[in-house]
Amino acid sequence: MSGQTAIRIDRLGKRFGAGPLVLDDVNLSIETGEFVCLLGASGCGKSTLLNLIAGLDRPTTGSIDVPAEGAAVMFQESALMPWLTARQNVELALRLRGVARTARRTEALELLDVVNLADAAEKRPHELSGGMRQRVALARALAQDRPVLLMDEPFAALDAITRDLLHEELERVWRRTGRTIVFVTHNVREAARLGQRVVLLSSRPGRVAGEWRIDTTERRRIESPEVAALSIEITEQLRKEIRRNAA
Amino acid sequence: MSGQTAIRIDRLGKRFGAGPLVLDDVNLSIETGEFVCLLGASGCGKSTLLNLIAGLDRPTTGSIDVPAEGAAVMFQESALMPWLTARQNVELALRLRGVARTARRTEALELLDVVNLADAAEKRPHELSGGMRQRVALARALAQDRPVLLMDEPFAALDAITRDLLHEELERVWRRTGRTIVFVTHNVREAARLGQRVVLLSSRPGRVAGEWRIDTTERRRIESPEVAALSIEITEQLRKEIRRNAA
Amino acid sequence: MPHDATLLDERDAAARAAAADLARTPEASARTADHGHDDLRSLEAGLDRLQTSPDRAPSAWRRFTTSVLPPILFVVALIAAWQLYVVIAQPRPDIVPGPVDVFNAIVLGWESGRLQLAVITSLERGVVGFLIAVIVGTPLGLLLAEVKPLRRAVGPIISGLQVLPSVAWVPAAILWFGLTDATVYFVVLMGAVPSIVNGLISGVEQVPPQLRRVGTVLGANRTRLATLIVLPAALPGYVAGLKQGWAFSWRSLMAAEIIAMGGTIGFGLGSMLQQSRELADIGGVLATVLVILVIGILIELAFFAPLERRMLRRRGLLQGGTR
Amino acid sequence: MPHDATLLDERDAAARAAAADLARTPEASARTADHGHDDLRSLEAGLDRLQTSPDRAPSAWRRFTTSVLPPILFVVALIAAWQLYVVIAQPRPDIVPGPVDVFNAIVLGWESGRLQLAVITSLERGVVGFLIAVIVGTPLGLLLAEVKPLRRAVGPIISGLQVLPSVAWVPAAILWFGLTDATVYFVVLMGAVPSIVNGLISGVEQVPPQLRRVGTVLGANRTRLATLIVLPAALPGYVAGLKQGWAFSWRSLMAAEIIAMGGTIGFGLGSMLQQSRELADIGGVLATVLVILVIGILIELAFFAPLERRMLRRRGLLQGGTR
Amino acid sequence: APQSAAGQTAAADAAATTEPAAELRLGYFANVTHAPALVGLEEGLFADALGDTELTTQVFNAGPAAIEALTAGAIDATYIGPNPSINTFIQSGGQSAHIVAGAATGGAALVVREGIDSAKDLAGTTLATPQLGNTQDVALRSWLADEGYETDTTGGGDVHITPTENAQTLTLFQQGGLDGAWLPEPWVSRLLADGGRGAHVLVDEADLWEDGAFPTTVLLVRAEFLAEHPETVEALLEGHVASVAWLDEHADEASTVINSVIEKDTGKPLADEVITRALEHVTFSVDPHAETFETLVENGLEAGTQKDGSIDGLFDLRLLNTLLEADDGEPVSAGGLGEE
Ligand SMILES: Nc1ncnc2c1ncn2[C@@H]1O[C@H](COP(=O)(O)OP(=O)(O)OP(=O)(O)O)[C@@H](O)[C@H]1O
Ligand SMILES: Nc1ncnc2c1ncn2[C@@H]1O[C@H](COP(=O)(O)OP(=O)(O)OP(=O)(O)O)[C@@H](O)[C@H]1O
Ligand SMILES: [Mg+2]
Ligand SMILES: [Mg+2]
Repeated sequence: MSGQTAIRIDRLGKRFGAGPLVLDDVNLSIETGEFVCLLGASGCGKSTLLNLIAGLDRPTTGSIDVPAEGAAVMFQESALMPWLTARQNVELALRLRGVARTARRTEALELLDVVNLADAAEKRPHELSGGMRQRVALARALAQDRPVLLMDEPFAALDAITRDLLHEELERVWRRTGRTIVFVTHNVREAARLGQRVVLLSSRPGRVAGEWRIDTTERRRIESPEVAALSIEITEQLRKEIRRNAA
Repeated sequence: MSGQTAIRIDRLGKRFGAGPLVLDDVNLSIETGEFVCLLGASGCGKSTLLNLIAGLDRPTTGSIDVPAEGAAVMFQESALMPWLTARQNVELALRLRGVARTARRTEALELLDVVNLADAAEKRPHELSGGMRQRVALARALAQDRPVLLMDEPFAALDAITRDLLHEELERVWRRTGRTIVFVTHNVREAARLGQRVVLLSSRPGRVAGEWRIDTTERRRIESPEVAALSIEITEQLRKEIRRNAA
Repeated sequence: MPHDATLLDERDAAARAAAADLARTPEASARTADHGHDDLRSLEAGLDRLQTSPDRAPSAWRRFTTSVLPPILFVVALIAAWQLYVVIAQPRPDIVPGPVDVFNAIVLGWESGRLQLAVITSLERGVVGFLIAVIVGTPLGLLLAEVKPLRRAVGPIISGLQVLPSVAWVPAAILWFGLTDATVYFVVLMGAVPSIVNGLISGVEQVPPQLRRVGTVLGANRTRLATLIVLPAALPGYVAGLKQGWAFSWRSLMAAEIIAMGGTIGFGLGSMLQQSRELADIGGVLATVLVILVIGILIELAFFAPLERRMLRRRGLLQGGTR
Repeated sequence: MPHDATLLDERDAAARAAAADLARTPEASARTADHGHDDLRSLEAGLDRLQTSPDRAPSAWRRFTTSVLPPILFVVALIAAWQLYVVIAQPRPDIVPGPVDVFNAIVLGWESGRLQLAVITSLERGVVGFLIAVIVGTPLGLLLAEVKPLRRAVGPIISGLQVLPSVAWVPAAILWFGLTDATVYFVVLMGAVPSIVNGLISGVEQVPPQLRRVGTVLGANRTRLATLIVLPAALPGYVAGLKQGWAFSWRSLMAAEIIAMGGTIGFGLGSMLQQSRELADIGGVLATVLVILVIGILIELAFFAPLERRMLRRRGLLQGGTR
Repeated sequence: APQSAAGQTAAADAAATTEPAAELRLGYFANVTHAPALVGLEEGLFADALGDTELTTQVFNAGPAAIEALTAGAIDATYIGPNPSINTFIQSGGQSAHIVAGAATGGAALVVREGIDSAKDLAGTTLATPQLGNTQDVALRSWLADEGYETDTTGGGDVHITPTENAQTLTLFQQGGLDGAWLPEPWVSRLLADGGRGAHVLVDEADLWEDGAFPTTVLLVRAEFLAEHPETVEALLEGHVASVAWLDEHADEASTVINSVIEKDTGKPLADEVITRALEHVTFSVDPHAETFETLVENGLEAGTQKDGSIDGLFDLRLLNTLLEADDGEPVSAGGLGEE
């Protein structure tokens, strides 16, 4: 499984209408089963890049290769359908994937159990806390059963305690399902905590400004010294990028 | 200056209407110029405690002593008046403090300069980023010129990069102005990064469940090993508290 | 670190192998597969418990005393003051009738059967007209909401039509359809359709773009996106439009009934109002105004309010949803 | 760690001393006082620059082609189709007049001076009635918004009154005031005041409680809280109420003018409409309907739309505000 | 009630406590049955009689509007039909107005389409009247009741009665939406002339009344005005009596004078044949035929268009009778319903 390329981005450029260049000459190749964190300051084009990978938008120049099955996506807002219960939200994904009506319910409940939400299956999004909503969104993304999972700052709106927990949750799911994950964040420690590889994007235009690989990803905690050390290094580079924009 | 008690909380209890006890037998004494972080899970009563200190609500039992001049408060949402510019928002605080009309403008601009926002003085809140808005709110709180500053998760809604920066900003302001600061958060690392003392509140009802004092508060960074070590310790205790609620 | 430096380390094979290992565990029976999962599970359960507080709906008695009782008391006080004034000041009964006169007028109308007839006629017309408006307005609204160039062209015109008082259509309708029920229905349609169309358009416009994107990501085609996501999401706006459409139907109906009397037009509340006016019967006029008001409020309370409340509560858009 | 354990360490004196040291620096001249402040300053500047993108207002030309041109083209096409139909199908001109006939009716009305008279009379009445409604509704709304028991009692009644079609007041008003301008103003008031009051109430209700608390924390007393914070914050709701109040004024005015004709009531657009109907002059009827529609739209475009837009833009509530 | 009492005693001690009004506001319809008003205005007879009191006029289309204006104090006196007068008197508990003179009698008929030749043919038809509860409406309802038909005020029953504006009635009759209508002049004549569809008179209201005399138009004065300015009312009556006399004397000129006022007020004159026929069927007289009013009330009650109540005191004919006596004329009777 290892070594196969899941996503290949080649000399990618993106510009909205007549606006400035948002992404410029981005080259990236992500292996199957890899957990890559995309890091960058606000407005540097992280979401744009993710949307391009997801096929929600088309590149201006360059090319993107993704698996034929496509990618599942999770956003910062859980974007659950507010009129459906947690289970029905997951079932919607199954239905759109083409799962037979009879199998949907069981599978949805199983997926909710994966994110420890079996008890909240019949609750509606507004009855769930932010962390629970994101876990439902994760279950929904898993329901799509696509080899690639794209995540756009999925934990940014959560409080720190919940976020720490969901880091563990996500790592567990990743290890268990072997998905290829591209995780967008502007939290340096989060990237250092989660990723096997951290890719730093520069701003205006977005370019790859740095890349770090983490050797041992098991038993990491956000307080681990190796995470802190890497964070200091990445922060240094990131602040350099930010300072470039002050002038 | 050291050693004087700024805030003394004595056997404090709070209950809303006929609801359950939210705060129970809270005892706390905060010295003048001290930076105390109040830490606790969601809904444990941190905001309730802060509102009681601020005088926005009255305790059910027990007593709170605060300096006669009262306290300035900062909330999670900047709560700036959307129809006023940054400068006018600060001037509003000055006006309500009783500063003469002629002096207000200069003082407001000086305060905005303290938070590095002199250039954005004439912008309205919606034209500012979240981080800039919170800095305006900080300037407004400083404009009140009260010895105590209460902050209720002021940086929780910001992205990590901005938050790290505002930590430095707040520390700088604290050192420069010598305010007594009570800072509410549920981010363990934030508490360990900022406070001279961290107070952990338990949930349902809220009680003081632990207290840590930090020796050297200078040149701390959020990635510093001593912050990480303390975080691990506090997290341990906090998770114990949370787990208590699972049953 | 220079701008284009990359720190690549190829020694991640071990971690990858471990991941692959775990991936082989079937999802369904995963309950206890992971190491430390139980710990996580209890932590998450605790946090979930802490972060969701059960909806405590206010007690029925409290709701009654805070929101039902005060207006009733106010109305009773108002009536008492009115009766007192009439008793003390003895105004001319053809200018200021007492509450008793108005009540008598209602009783009289009831006993003669005119009131029931008028209420039934008006309600029937109002409801039928409203239903026709819904049938006409819904596809029109959907069309405009989904076809953007069309919306740009027709949308402002429809909004403009909402500004036009529907009474203004009465004279034209009388010329076109004579004094027949067609006139009444035409006026009702001209009043209600723009509201319904606008409600639907704004409902669709207010669908968070994120929901559409999720739909696309989940693999929905155009039709399924519309039926499974856009339409349910636009429901609150649609219901608001329907509610407003009903208000306009009722208004327009009354206008049409008051102005277009005679011919083959049946006897509705508007006609009754106008008749009372012609007989200089102020008691009858006020009684009819009261009936019109009460019916308007009743329809809203009995039909639209619960519909809207249920929908909003399901979506947590009503006060009482915790977050 | 046991439940009540506390880890107190008293060796924070050094840090405290340092803080006290720095606190002595006067605030005003603090620009370069802190160590590393310049570094922070440049970082913050960079971040601020990155996180705020300048509002790029769409070009006037683009706004014209996307939102002004399409409805105009649509109307032109509609008129062309109508004329074509009239030319080809030759319908009876007293049932379906051509656009040319309607245009001629307008020209005729203009040349005889009746159109100007009607427009001026109606506009004057509408504006005067609306202003009275504002003068009556604003204090009433403020009172209801600020005195909670009163709001509980009277609020539902006022909302209910909004459901009552204002035409229903016309017969009663005629009985009370005869065919005089007082009748017209009464009907306009009954239509507009509830909207304005409701707008103000909901505006005040929608003031984020956080803003009130900030006001209290900043040391505002009751009066200053109301004038400096609650009122400006309630402005959007108030303006929305005013806009709706105007729409109701205009509607009610037309209803009153159409039904209450003769007497000393001046000659307004409603009267003109009714006259055209009595003369079976369908061209005149449609011409008047058109004038009523255009005036309604114009007032909204020329007065309320810019007012509302400016206010919303200042508060960043309009699309175009970045965050 | 005090006001009413004041009104009744006012005329007696008028000279002592009152003075002429500065202005008299008079209402009338631009209609053949209101000819005394039209002639009095056109020939200046009112102006002569009123002297310093300024006369302003208001034209109404229907009785209710005139009553509303009277009630609201927007006019002081009006020419009007008997039923609206009865209505306002009863509704106000006798405080609103008094009839001070008659103006016209006769001139109402049921016109029907071809194929309806007797009352038997009316079953299931739709008939129009000018207005619910007005003289013709009540007449039609009581006549139908006598013929054994049931009707009601909501348009139901064996014969459907739909009160419809006169102009609309003509259009609807032409289009076939109505089978007939009980109308006053000049609409009877207009329907006969322009209605088509074999329009003919089925019932002439004159045939239903003793002597063929029934009130069509009376002169109604606001009670307060009558109490405060009896001199002015007397002057108005003087002009009114002169008008009626003029109409009597100038029968040939009358149609031209009337038509010119109608044209002035409505923009359209009546056709010559219409006005000629109309005038043939209307009689102008200052006698209000008070004796018929009890019957009118009974009919109204039966028809359900009237509230029950006393009309005692509706008439105040003292000023009229003073004038008539001075001219050596016969006094008119209040039929026991008021002062004579
Ligand atoms: N649809 C669009 N049309 C025009 N410009 C766009 C569009 N989407 C994004 N942009 C611009 O592209 C740039 C990058 O946006 P993007 O949302 O990808 O940034 P980001 O890195 O995700 O930022 P954040 O961290 O705030 O989410 C921004 O300057 C933004 O203004
Ligand atoms: N005004 C109120 N009326 C009734 N209950 C209240 C009120 N305010 C707070 N509570 C309850 O008190 C408890 C503590 O609330 P509080 O807002 O102080 O928690 P918190 O620690 O600030 O939580 P968070 O981290 O989510 O801000 C909660 O259970 C809440 O439901
Ligand atoms: Mg983004
Ligand atoms: Mg809180």
